Amino acid sequence: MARRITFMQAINEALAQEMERDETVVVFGEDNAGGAGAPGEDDAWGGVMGVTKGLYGKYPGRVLDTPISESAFVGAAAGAAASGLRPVAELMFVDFFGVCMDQIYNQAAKFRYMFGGKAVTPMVIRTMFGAGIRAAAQHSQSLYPIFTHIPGLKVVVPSNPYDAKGLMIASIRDDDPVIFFENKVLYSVEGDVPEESYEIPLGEAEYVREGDDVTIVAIGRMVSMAEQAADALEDEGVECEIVDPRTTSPLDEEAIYESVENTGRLVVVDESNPRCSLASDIAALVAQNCFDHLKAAPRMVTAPHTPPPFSPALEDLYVPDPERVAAAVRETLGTSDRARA
Amino acid sequence: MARRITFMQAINEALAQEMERDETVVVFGEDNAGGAGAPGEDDAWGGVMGVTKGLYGKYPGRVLDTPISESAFVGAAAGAAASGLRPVAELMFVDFFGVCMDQIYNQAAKFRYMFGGKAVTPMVIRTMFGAGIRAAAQHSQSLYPIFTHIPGLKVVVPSNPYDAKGLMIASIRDDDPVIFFENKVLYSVEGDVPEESYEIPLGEAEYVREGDDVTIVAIGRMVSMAEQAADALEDEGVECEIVDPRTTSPLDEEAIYESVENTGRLVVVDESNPRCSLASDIAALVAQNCFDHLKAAPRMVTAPHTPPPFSPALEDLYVPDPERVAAAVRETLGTSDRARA
Amino acid sequence: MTEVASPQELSKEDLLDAYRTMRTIREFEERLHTEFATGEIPGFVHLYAGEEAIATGVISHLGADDYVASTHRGHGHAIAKGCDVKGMMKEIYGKAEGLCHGKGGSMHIADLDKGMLGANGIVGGGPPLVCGAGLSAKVRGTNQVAVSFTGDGGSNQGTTLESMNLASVWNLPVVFVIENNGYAEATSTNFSVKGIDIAKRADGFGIPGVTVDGHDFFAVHEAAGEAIRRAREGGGPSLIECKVNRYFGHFEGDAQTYRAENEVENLRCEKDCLDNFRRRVASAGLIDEGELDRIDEEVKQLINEAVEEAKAAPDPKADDLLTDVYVSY
Amino acid sequence: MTEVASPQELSKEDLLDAYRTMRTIREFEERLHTEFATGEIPGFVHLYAGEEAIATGVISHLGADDYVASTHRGHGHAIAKGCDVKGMMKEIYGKAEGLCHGKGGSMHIADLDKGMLGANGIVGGGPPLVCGAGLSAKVRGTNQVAVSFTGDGGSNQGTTLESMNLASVWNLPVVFVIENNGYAEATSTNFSVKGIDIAKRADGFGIPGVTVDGHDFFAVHEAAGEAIRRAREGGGPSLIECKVNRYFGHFEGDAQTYRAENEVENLRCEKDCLDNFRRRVASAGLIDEGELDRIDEEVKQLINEAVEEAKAAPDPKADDLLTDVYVSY
Ligand SMILES: Cc1ncc(C[n+]2csc(CCOP(=O)(O)OP(=O)(O)O)c2C)c(N)n1
Ligand SMILES: Cc1ncc(C[n+]2csc(CCOP(=O)(O)OP(=O)(O)O)c2C)c(N)n1
Ligand SMILES: [Mg+2]
Ligand SMILES: [Mg+2]
Repeated sequence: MARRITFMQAINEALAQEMERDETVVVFGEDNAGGAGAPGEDDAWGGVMGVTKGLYGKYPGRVLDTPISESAFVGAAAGAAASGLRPVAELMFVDFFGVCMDQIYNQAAKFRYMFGGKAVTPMVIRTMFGAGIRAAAQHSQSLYPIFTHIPGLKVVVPSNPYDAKGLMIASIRDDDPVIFFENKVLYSVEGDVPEESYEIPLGEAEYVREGDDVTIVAIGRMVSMAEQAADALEDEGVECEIVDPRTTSPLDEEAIYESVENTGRLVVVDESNPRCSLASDIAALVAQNCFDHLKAAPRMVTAPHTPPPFSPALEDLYVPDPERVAAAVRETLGTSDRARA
Repeated sequence: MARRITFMQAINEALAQEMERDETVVVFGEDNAGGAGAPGEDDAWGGVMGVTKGLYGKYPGRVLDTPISESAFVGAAAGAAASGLRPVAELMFVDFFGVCMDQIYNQAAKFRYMFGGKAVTPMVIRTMFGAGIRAAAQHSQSLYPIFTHIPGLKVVVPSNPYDAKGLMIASIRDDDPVIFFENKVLYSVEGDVPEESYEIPLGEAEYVREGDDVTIVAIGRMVSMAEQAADALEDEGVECEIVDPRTTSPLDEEAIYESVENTGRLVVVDESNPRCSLASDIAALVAQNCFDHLKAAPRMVTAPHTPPPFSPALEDLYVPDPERVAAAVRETLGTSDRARA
Repeated sequence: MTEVASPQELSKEDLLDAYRTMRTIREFEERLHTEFATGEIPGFVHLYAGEEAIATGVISHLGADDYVASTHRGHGHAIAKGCDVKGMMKEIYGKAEGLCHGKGGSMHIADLDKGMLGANGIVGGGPPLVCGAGLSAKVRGTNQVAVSFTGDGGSNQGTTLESMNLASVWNLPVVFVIENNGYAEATSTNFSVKGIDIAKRADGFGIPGVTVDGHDFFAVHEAAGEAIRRAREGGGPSLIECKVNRYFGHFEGDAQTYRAENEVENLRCEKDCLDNFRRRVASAGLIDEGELDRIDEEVKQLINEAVEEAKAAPDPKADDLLTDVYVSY
Repeated sequence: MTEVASPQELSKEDLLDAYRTMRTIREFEERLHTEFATGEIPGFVHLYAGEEAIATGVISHLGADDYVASTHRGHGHAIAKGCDVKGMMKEIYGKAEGLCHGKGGSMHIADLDKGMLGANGIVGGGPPLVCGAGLSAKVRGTNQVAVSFTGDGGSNQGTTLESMNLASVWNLPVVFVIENNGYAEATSTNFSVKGIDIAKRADGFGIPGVTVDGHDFFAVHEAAGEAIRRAREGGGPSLIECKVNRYFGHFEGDAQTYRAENEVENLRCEKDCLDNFRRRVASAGLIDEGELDRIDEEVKQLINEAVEEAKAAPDPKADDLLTDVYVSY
C-alpha cells in the first residue's frame, strides 16, 4: 500500500527492509548510528541528515559509526563485500571522494576483472550530492560523471521517492559495486511509495512524460527542472518527452534513442560541470547513434565550468533551472532568439 | 638549435631549464632523486622511469624524495604554490589519483574561486598514463577526462617531444594548477627539440595534418594512431585533417570547429574509457556547435568500458589502433561495410 | 597535560591583545548563534565558542607572514590570524564585499595576505597544505612557520597522519595543533581514537608531541611557544594536542542529544577559557578587571557593527559567478 | 626485537610444510628472475626472495577460510596461502589458464576461494580490505582472521594508518604485518620513516605492536601466533613489524645503485631465512638435511613444470577482453 513519504524516508525504509530480509546487510559511515562513545544517545543522529535514523536500534551490531577515515571504511566495504557481507557504506558527501577514491575505483570496481571473473563485490556506497543548500564548493558537487567513467561501477541517481526505494533495494541486492547518489535537495520531497519491498532494475530508464517535439534527458533533481520547463513549454504548444535514465551506468541507451528517433531533438540536463559530463556523454551517444534522426543540434544544459559558489545569489544561478531548460528546448526548435549558443 | 631527443629527455630538459631560470621551482615525488637515506647513490633513480634524472645533482635542495604519502606531498605542492614556490610534484602513475585527489581538486583547483580570486596556485602535477606496457589495471589508465571535468584545473596531454618541452615550460610558468599527462609509451619516442627554452601556450591546438574529408581529433599517443590511419586512408583517396588539442582544459574548441566546418566529419580518438570521456566531450561540443556543418554522425574511438587487461594478447586489443581509427573514418564517409555501430 | 604556565611571562599588552582576540571570537560566535536562528545566515556554520584559548594561544606567536591552515570550524583561527572581522561577517552572509566575495562562506574563509590559508570543508585538508608552506619557507630560506589546526576527528584522516610523517621526513617548520574537543560531529573521541592521547601518535613519526589543557590560554601559549620556536630554529615539526570542549552543536541546528545532560552548562561554569583568563590575570594583579570590561564593550560594538553592515551589504552580481576560476584560461 | 623462538614448538610435519613453502617461494622467484631476463615475461615483476620467512611464518597459522591481502610483491603471500603455483605462473605469463585468466598478472594475483584477496598494485591498498574481511567475520560470527601485508613504504600511506585505527575502533580480528625490507623502491626506510620502528605506530592507535627479525621463521611464527590467536579470541588487531631484506631489485630491471656494495651478497651469506631454518632444525636434531634436500628437488621440479607449462599455455581470446567486468550489466 502506498503512502506519501519523503525521499529520505524511502531510502531509510529500503535500508530497513533489506536489513530485515538479509542479515548480511550492514550499514556504516560517519555518525550512521551517530553517538558512538558519547554520553548521550548512541543513535543521536542516524546520519548527518538522518537517513539511517532508527536502524541502529533495530539492528545494533549491523549499524556502525566510523572514525573520519573514508579510505579505511570504504575499503572495508570492499573487503567485506568480497568476503560475504552486503555492506552499505556512506560517503557523507560525494565531494569527499578525493580521500577514498582508490578503494572505490581501483579496488572494488576492478576486483572482478583483475581476478578473472572470480570476485563478487556486492556493496553500495550511499552518497549525497548536488548544490542548493549553500554548502559551497566542497559540499555541493555532483560528480556522477567521474563515477560513470569507471568500468566496474554501477551508478544510480534517483529523482523521486518511489524510485529511490526501489533502486536502493535493487542496489543492495545487486552483485556489483554500486554508488548511489542522493540529491540532498530531494530529501524532503514527498511522493507515493508502497510499503512493501520492490525492486527497480538498474539500467531501465523511465519515461517521465511523453511528447513528440523534443526529448529532454534529465537525471536526479534535474527531472523536476525538466518537468517545470515542459509545463511552461506546453503553453507554447511544445510537447516535451522527458526521459529519466535513473542509472547512468548502466545507461538505458535504447530508451533515449527511441525517444530521439521519434522527436528528432535532444536536450540533456545535467547538474554537473560541463566538461566530460553526463550531458556530453549522452549528447555524444545520440549524435553518434541517432544522427540521421536529429533535426537540430543537441543541447546540453549544465552547471558552468566553475566550482559551486557559496552566496545564495550566485548558487541560484549555478544550478540549471526550468528557464534554462526551456531556452535550450526552444533553441532546438529554432524558436529562440539566439540561433546559436 | 634542434636535436633529436626523446620525449623523456624533452621533459627533463624543460624541468632543468626552469629550475635554472627560477629558483622557486622545486621538484618532488617518490624517488624523484631516488636514493634518499640509502647507502648507495643519492640520486640513483631520478624518478621511476628516469624523467627527473640528474636534477638532484644540479639543484640538490630543490629535488626531494618523498615517503609514499601522495595526499601529503601533493597537498604540499598546493600549499607551497600558495606560499611562493612553483612546485612540480610527481604523481607517479595517474592511476594513484584515488589516494590524493582531494588535494588536487578540492584544494589546489578551488582555492582561487573559494577565496574570491585572491589565491594564486602555480603548481604542476606530472603524471604517467596510458596502456601498452603490460602494467595491468592499476597502472595503465588514462583518466584525463576526470581531471578535465574539474573547474580550476588545466590539463595538458602532449603527443610528441617538441610539445612536451614547450608545454612543460608553459605549465611551470602558468599561474594556475596544471596536471601534465605523460604517456609512458611515448617516453622513448624521439623528435626534433630546440635546445633553447620555449613555451607552447596552453589552450592552442595543433593541426598535425591537413585534409578536407574528415577531421580526426586525437590526443597524446592517439595522435600517432591517427597519423597511421591517415596514411592508410590516403591510399584510399581520403584526406584526413588531424587536430591535436594538446591541452584538454582549456580546450581549443575553435580549432576543432573550424576543421569540422570544413570537413563536415568528425572522429575523436581517445585512449580513455568511453563513458563521460574526452571523446564524448568533443563529439558533444561539435554536435551542439557545428551541427549544421556535419555531414555524418561523429564517431568516437576509445578503449572499451573495461579496466585495462594485463595479458599482452588482450592489452593490444584494448588501446585504439590505426585500424579502428580508419574504420571509424570510413563509417563517417559511408564507405564502411557496417553502416551503423 | 603539561604544567600550568603562568601569566607573568607575558607583557600587559600581550595579555590585553590575547584577551581581546578571545573575546572577539566568543562574541562573533555567540552572535552568529543568535543570528543563525533567525534563518538569515545561509549554509553550514560551525562555531568555535569554548575553544578560543587554542587559536589565540597558538597564533599569538605568529607574525603576519607565518601561515595557518584551518578547519570547517575556522572563525577563531581567522580572527586570531588578523582577518578583518567585518569582512568575515559579510562573507558568512554571502555578500559581495565579504572576505572571499561571497564565494566561500563560513567554511572557506581565507586571506592569503594575512597568511590565512583557509578554513577547509574537508576534514584533514589542512595538514598537507602546511607541509607545503613549511617547505616554501625552507626553500626560500625565510624563518616562517606554518601551523595547521585539526580536530580529534580529523586526526584519524590519513591525510593528517601522512602529513606528520612528511613534515618529519622533510624536517619542516610546521606545528600540528590537534583540537580535541571530544567529538567529531556526534561521535565521541572515546570511540574514534579509543580515548588515547592523540599526542601519542607523534611518536610513530619521530616528532615531539604534548597534550595540554585547551581551555587554558597560558598552557597553550607555552606549549605553542616551544613548538614554534623549535620550528623556526630548524628543529622540525611537532604536535600539540589541546583537550577542549565546544559550547554549541557540531553545526548550528544540531540538537546534540549525544551529549550528557548539562554537559555544556557545566563546562561553561567550570572550564571557560575567558573566565579562567580573567581570574588568572586578576589574581596575579596584572590587569584591572575594568580594562577587560572595556574590551568586552568594544568587542560587542564591533560585532554589532559587523552584523549590521553584513546584513545591509549587497549581494554578488550575476557576472561574478564565472570569474575567479583561473588566473587565465 | 622479540626473543628468538624455538623450532621445538612445531611438529615435524609443520616444519616440513614451512620449509617447503619457503623453498617454493624462493625457487619461484629465483626462476622468475632468470626468466624475466629473457624478455618473455610481460609487465612489472616484484620478487619476494629473501622475505620468505614472513609470509610463511604468518600464514602457517591461517586456515583456508582466513583472509590475506597482499602487495605488489605478492607471490610469496599467494604461495603461502595455497594458491596454485602453476596457475600463478601462467598468470604471470599472461595466459588464459592463469589464476586470473591473464587479466591480472603478477600485481593482481588473487584467489578468493583460498582467502587470497589479491596482490595489489596500490601501495596501501590492502589494509582497508582486511578491515572489511575482519568485519565480515565478526558480523557473521565466524572466528576467521584477516591479515594484511604492507611494506615499510606502505606504512606511510594514509590508508594503512587509517586502517590500523579503524580496526582498533571496531575491534576487528585483523593483523597488520609490516614487511620492513629497508627500501621503498630506491628510497630508504631511514629516510621515509626516519629509521624508527614502525611497530611504534601501533601505540598511537591503541593496538599492540612488536618488531621481529623477518629472516627468522621462528620469530615471525611466534609473534604471528600470538597476534592471530588474540584476533581469533576477540582481542582485536595488532601490528607486527618484520625487519627483513629483499634479494633482488625493487622490480626486475632495477640496477640498484642505491644499495651498498655487496649489500645483497652479505645478506645472502649472513641472513638467509632458508639457511637459518636449515641450521636451526638440523642443530636441534629435528629433521634430517636429506629430507630438506628432497624437498628442494621436488620444488625445483614443480617450478620447472610450472614454467614450461606457462610458456606453452594459450593466450586469452579476443572475446575475453570484454568479459568479467560486471556480474550483470
Ligand atoms: C573528508 C571529510 N569527511 C567528513 C566530513 C564531514 N564532517 C565535517 S566536520 C566533521 C567532524 C569533524 O570532527 P573534528 O575533526 O573533531 O572537528 P570538530 O568539528 O570537533 O571541530 C565531519 C565528519 C568532511 N567535511 N570531510
Ligand atoms: C599509491 C601508490 N603509490 C606509489 C606506488 C608506486 N610503488 C610501487 S611499489 C613502491 C614501493 C613500495 O615500498 P614498500 O611498501 O616498502 O614495499 P616493497 O616494495 O619494499 O616490498 C612504490 C612507491 C604505488 N604502486 N601505489
Ligand atoms: Mg572534534
Ligand atoms: Mg620496502
